[in-house]
Amino acid sequence: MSELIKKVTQLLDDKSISVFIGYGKGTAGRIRTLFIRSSAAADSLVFTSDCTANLAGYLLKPEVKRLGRMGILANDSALRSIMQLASEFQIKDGEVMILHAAVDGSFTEMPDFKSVEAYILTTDTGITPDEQQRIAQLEAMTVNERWNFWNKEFEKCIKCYACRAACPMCYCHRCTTDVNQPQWIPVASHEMGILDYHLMRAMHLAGRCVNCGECANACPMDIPLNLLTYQLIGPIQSTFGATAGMKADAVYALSTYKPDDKENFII
Amino acid sequence: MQEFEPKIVAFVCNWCTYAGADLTGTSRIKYAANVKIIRFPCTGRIDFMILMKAFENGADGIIVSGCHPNDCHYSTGNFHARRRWIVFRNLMNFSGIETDRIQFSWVSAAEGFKWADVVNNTVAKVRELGPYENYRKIAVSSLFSAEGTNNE
Amino acid sequence: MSRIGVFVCHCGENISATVNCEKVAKISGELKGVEFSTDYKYMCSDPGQTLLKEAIREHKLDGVVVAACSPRMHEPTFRKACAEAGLNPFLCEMSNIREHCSWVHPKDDLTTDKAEGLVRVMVEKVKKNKALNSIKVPVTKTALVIGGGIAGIQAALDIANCGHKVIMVEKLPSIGGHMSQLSETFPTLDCSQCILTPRMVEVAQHANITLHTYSEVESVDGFIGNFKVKIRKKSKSLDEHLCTGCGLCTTKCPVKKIPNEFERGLGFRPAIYVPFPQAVPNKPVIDREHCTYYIKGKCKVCEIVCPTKAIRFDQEDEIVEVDAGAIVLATGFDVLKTDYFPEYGYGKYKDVIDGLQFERLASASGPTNGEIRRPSDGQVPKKIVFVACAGSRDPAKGIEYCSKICCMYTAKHAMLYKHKVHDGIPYVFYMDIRAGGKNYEEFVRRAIVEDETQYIRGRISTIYEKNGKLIVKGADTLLGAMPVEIEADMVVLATAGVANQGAEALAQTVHVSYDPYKFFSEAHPKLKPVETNTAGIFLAGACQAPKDIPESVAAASGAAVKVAALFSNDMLTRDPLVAIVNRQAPPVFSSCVGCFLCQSVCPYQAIEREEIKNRNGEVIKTLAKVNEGLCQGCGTCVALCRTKAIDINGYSNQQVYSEVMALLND
Amino acid sequence: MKIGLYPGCSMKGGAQEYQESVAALAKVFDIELVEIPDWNCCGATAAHNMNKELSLSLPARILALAEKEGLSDIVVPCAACYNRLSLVQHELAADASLKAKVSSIIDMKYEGTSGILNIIQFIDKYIAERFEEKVVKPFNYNAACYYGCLLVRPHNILKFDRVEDPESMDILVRKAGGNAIDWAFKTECCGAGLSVSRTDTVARLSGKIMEDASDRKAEVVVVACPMCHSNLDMRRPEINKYLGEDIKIPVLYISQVMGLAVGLDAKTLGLNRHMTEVRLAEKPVKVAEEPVAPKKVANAQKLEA
Repeated sequence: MSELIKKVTQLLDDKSISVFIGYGKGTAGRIRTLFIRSSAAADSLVFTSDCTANLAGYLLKPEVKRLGRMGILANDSALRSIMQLASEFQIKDGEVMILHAAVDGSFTEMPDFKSVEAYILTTDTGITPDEQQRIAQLEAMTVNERWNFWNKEFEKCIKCYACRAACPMCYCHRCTTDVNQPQWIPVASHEMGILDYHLMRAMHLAGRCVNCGECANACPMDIPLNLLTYQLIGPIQSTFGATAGMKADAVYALSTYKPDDKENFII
Repeated sequence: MQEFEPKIVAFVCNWCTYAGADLTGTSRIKYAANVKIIRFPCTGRIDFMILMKAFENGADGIIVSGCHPNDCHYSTGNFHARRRWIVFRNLMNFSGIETDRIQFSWVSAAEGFKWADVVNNTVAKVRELGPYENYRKIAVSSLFSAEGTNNE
Repeated sequence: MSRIGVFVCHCGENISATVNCEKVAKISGELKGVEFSTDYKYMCSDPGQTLLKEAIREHKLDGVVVAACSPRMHEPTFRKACAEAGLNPFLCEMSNIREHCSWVHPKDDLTTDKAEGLVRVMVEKVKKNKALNSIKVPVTKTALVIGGGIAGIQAALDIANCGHKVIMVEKLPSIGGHMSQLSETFPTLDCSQCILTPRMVEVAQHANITLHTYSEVESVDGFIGNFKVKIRKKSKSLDEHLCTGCGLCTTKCPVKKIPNEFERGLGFRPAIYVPFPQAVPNKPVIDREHCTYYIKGKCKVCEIVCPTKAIRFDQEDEIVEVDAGAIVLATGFDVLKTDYFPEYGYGKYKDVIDGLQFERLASASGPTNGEIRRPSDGQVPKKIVFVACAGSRDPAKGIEYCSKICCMYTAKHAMLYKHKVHDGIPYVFYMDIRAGGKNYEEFVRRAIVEDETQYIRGRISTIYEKNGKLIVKGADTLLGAMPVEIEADMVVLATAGVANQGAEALAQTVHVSYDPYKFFSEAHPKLKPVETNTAGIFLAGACQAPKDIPESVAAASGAAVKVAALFSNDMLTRDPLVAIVNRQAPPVFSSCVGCFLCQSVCPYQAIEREEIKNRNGEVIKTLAKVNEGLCQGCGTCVALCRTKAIDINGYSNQQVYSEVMALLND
Repeated sequence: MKIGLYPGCSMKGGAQEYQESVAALAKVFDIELVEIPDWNCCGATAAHNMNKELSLSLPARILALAEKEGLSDIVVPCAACYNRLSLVQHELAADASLKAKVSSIIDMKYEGTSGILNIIQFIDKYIAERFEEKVVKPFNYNAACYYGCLLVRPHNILKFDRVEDPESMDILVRKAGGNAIDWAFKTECCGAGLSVSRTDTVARLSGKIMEDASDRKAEVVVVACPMCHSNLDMRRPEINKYLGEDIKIPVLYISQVMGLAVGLDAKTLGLNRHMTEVRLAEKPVKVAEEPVAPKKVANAQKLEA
């Protein structure tokens, strides 16, 4: 812990970064995100086993970017987000100072994307057995049962867009939901608008989602949103051999093709 | 009460399937009148959201059709489309949308007969499945704003 | 509130027989935004079109829907009519109520209903149509021809003779390509040099052709009509204007024993050399890798002997920048590396050679002055085994495809051998004889009948040397795979024709697509054989697939015509049905976030990067930008774009959305 | 390190020295070879000509036994056995129902997971990289490496070496300090099973092989197959009779060559068991250069002269 603080202090002092994105104590024993801008504030940084949030999303927020060169405490999924964002030309190599936080609480500086890529290869990028099981359960259902399941879940949705705000991949300045010529996604939070929104979101994250789970965590109504995008990870891996957030110069699975891509439903 | 007539919308590419459907016409091959065709330049242009829109506006079935692989007028549009459909079909299926109601096909400009078959088979299948009640229900209950979205 | 006109065509009986056209017209007339509707027997007829034009003027229509046949049939007709009536042609759409309705459905209400539906769809679409103007792109009437082989030469001459400027780039010191290495050509057996060299000279002397030899294309930017090309002129260490090509330097050069590439290693050249006697231009270059001066820092014999003082040791590569309106790729082919079939012992045994080497042996200007002598001891071979399909048609031994030219040149080799060595016996091991082409089969028959070539249908299992002979072991599949063993003096491998080394790199430099074999891909295998998917870039000759000389020349002339057609106008007009990236007020500028996922879906490299800069010139945002010159309007990018920042004219999001709404909400 | 060993019939009979040398070599590199318990005939050449199911079941049982022992890799020195085992594994992998059927026949669980290694693959995988440091007595002789038919064919299944002109054994011989000569009969037929029934044919076929070897100044022929060995070695009198020569070139197993190089003595390697006496003249430790491919330049000189 102390060495993290030392490191950040030093980084801020020698002006190599002007803001560091890390974790701090929030109210009611919760963990919150901290934006450390002066070495004085550095010691309020914490890193405990509860610090699981993927902070990469902040790297693209204009209000954060405005503060100057950023440093970030990145967990595994944050690293993958950064790789994916890089592949979408949102972050340049060296632009951000990456400190990787391992689960055991140790920190390593990752000077460039190469080192990040090398590290990611050593990690398990899959979804948890628990998540796999929940997906399997859903897949075992009949279409109708699934329809009802999601209907029930979506009934809870209040279209607060917290999932969108939390997702590091949802960085568009103008989301499709805000497009009104034509109005693809009904604004109202009625079944139609909600279903459209979530289908659209899932489809837009297909092949880009790094299964960090921020969307589900952010949902005030506890809708298991992550399952929608997680379910697509498998097929995309098996059919196209593509996994999101592995390389900084990856080509997006849906903007490339193989002449012999396999499917069994086109006659 | 009369038999249920499924509403089917076909999204086809201009160069192969649209031309193929023209050939069906010039060869006077009959097929069910339930299908209305909307022309796109290429299957690559067909946005997944247009399929969502079709269902929520009362389509009981959808046909998406374009050039056979390697025949795309733009050389790769249908390849990209194919990937998109592989993924979207997964998503629809997982979120409980009846993928049986969407027929994807490759129909070339020379396959007038095939087009007729594709249409007739799809109409038969969807007639079997009946009206898409699931979608209808939520569409109706959302009708008010759904109207709102029609004429922005 | 739009003022749309709906015109329902009976097409004689074709539509009205099953569709109640009057009713369709009437119902459509009641649609919101429809100002005028009528039906008529033949809309496409003169009176029909006049009716349309008058209605447009009279009712001040701002949109037209013609419900008739397929737009693939008459859309141009009616759009033209609208234009003549002063209405932007792109505000006119057609409902296909014939092919898609009246012809495929019985006469009943459903059919008429469908027709109404189809009209309604188009009415809603037209409401969202925008007036568009066709795109005009200026054309630089200069063609760049890459490759100076027979294909490049033919293309260059044809284009130049149409009165257009041509810039030819050849990477070797001389043009001529593989054809200049050939001895005689099938099926006429006329001497390759004799028919080629005049063409080479013509290129060099043609007023419209600028020749850059010993040069390579560094980069290509821009698009059809407006390519910007950088050419690297490799240093020849020579002032070409001063050099008279007397050749004194080449005779005096002390380094003499460098394997001659042109002779396929069967002869020598000095360090300062002209690749072959008939070379164009006939001026030497210094091969810096072998030149004593460049290695040891002294010698300069050539400089001393040169009567015109043309040698320039300090000369550096020069980058020439040219503008071109069209590009013709004519980079030709290469022969397959022989390590695919080690059992044939190429490289291990001196007397196992490949087809091109045999061409040199048989060539009057070759290392043996046209006498067939084997490389090992210079003896005249009494038995030669020719192995066809050495690497072709067998993925395990090279490539899957048929190299196409081997059957013919192998037959030719056998003939040439027999003509030069009368008592010699040529054997040919083959899979099938593929001699499709004018006078080709007859040619092969001659090789078999008149020149007594022993054709054996079967593959070679192994070749090995035994006391000075090459033992060729194979099987004769026509005699029940009977083992055959031939004691040959020389073996000639008809190695497969493959894409040039560096073909892939060049394809990426000029942005054309290529197949798994690294041959350049044509836009359409049947109907666009000389076009590529990149507008303004054409293919000639064997860079596309193995081709013989007649085919290469034909393709070259084809490509030349395409170029000439492109150059026939000062401006090139294109349908405006292209994609566009929206623009908005700052600070957003555009809903494009610059993720460029659209870039790799574009088959035409039409998506570029546009940098938005602030007053201080700092980049504040990078957007996608569609190059109208390149975009062909497939719309794949549109469907992929998450923020709907890209849209496409003629099939815009608004248009298709309205269509679906109209189609379903009746 | 534990590796399975399937000796097959010949190792126990005519080719004892093969097994001995393999064992000795393995020992030098502390590899424990575990003979598959209760192993049976691989079916050799007979079974698959008589009865399909039998020809599948015999090797399948062997592999099943190995799996039961938890042997992930098994070395099969006999080329014929190696061929049969590999082919069966491939065939069963391709057809689940057949696989099920066979497991029911052998009444054992068969997965087809164990790796089947021929002698060369075995040496490459477990010995090669540690080999050179252990070389004490470079085997500096001109060696003709003879692969025979079963080691490299069919290529699409075995995926081992270059089918028409293999080189893996040559590479090993070079590692052992030998000079693998370039010759033409690496994969020609030796007569194989006709060894007993048609010695005349064997004499002719093997004769051509030995003739080329001796023409090219080979001092030893190196093999990796007991069948090849018996034909080239045991049938030498017939061969010499056919050729009307007296070729004395000994025939060694690759394992013996490697063994000699790491200083194992002739007895341990069973050299004394060969029919053709193994008499290798002592030589100064200087490896003759392999004749290099003629330079194009040389060609040209001839021509221009």
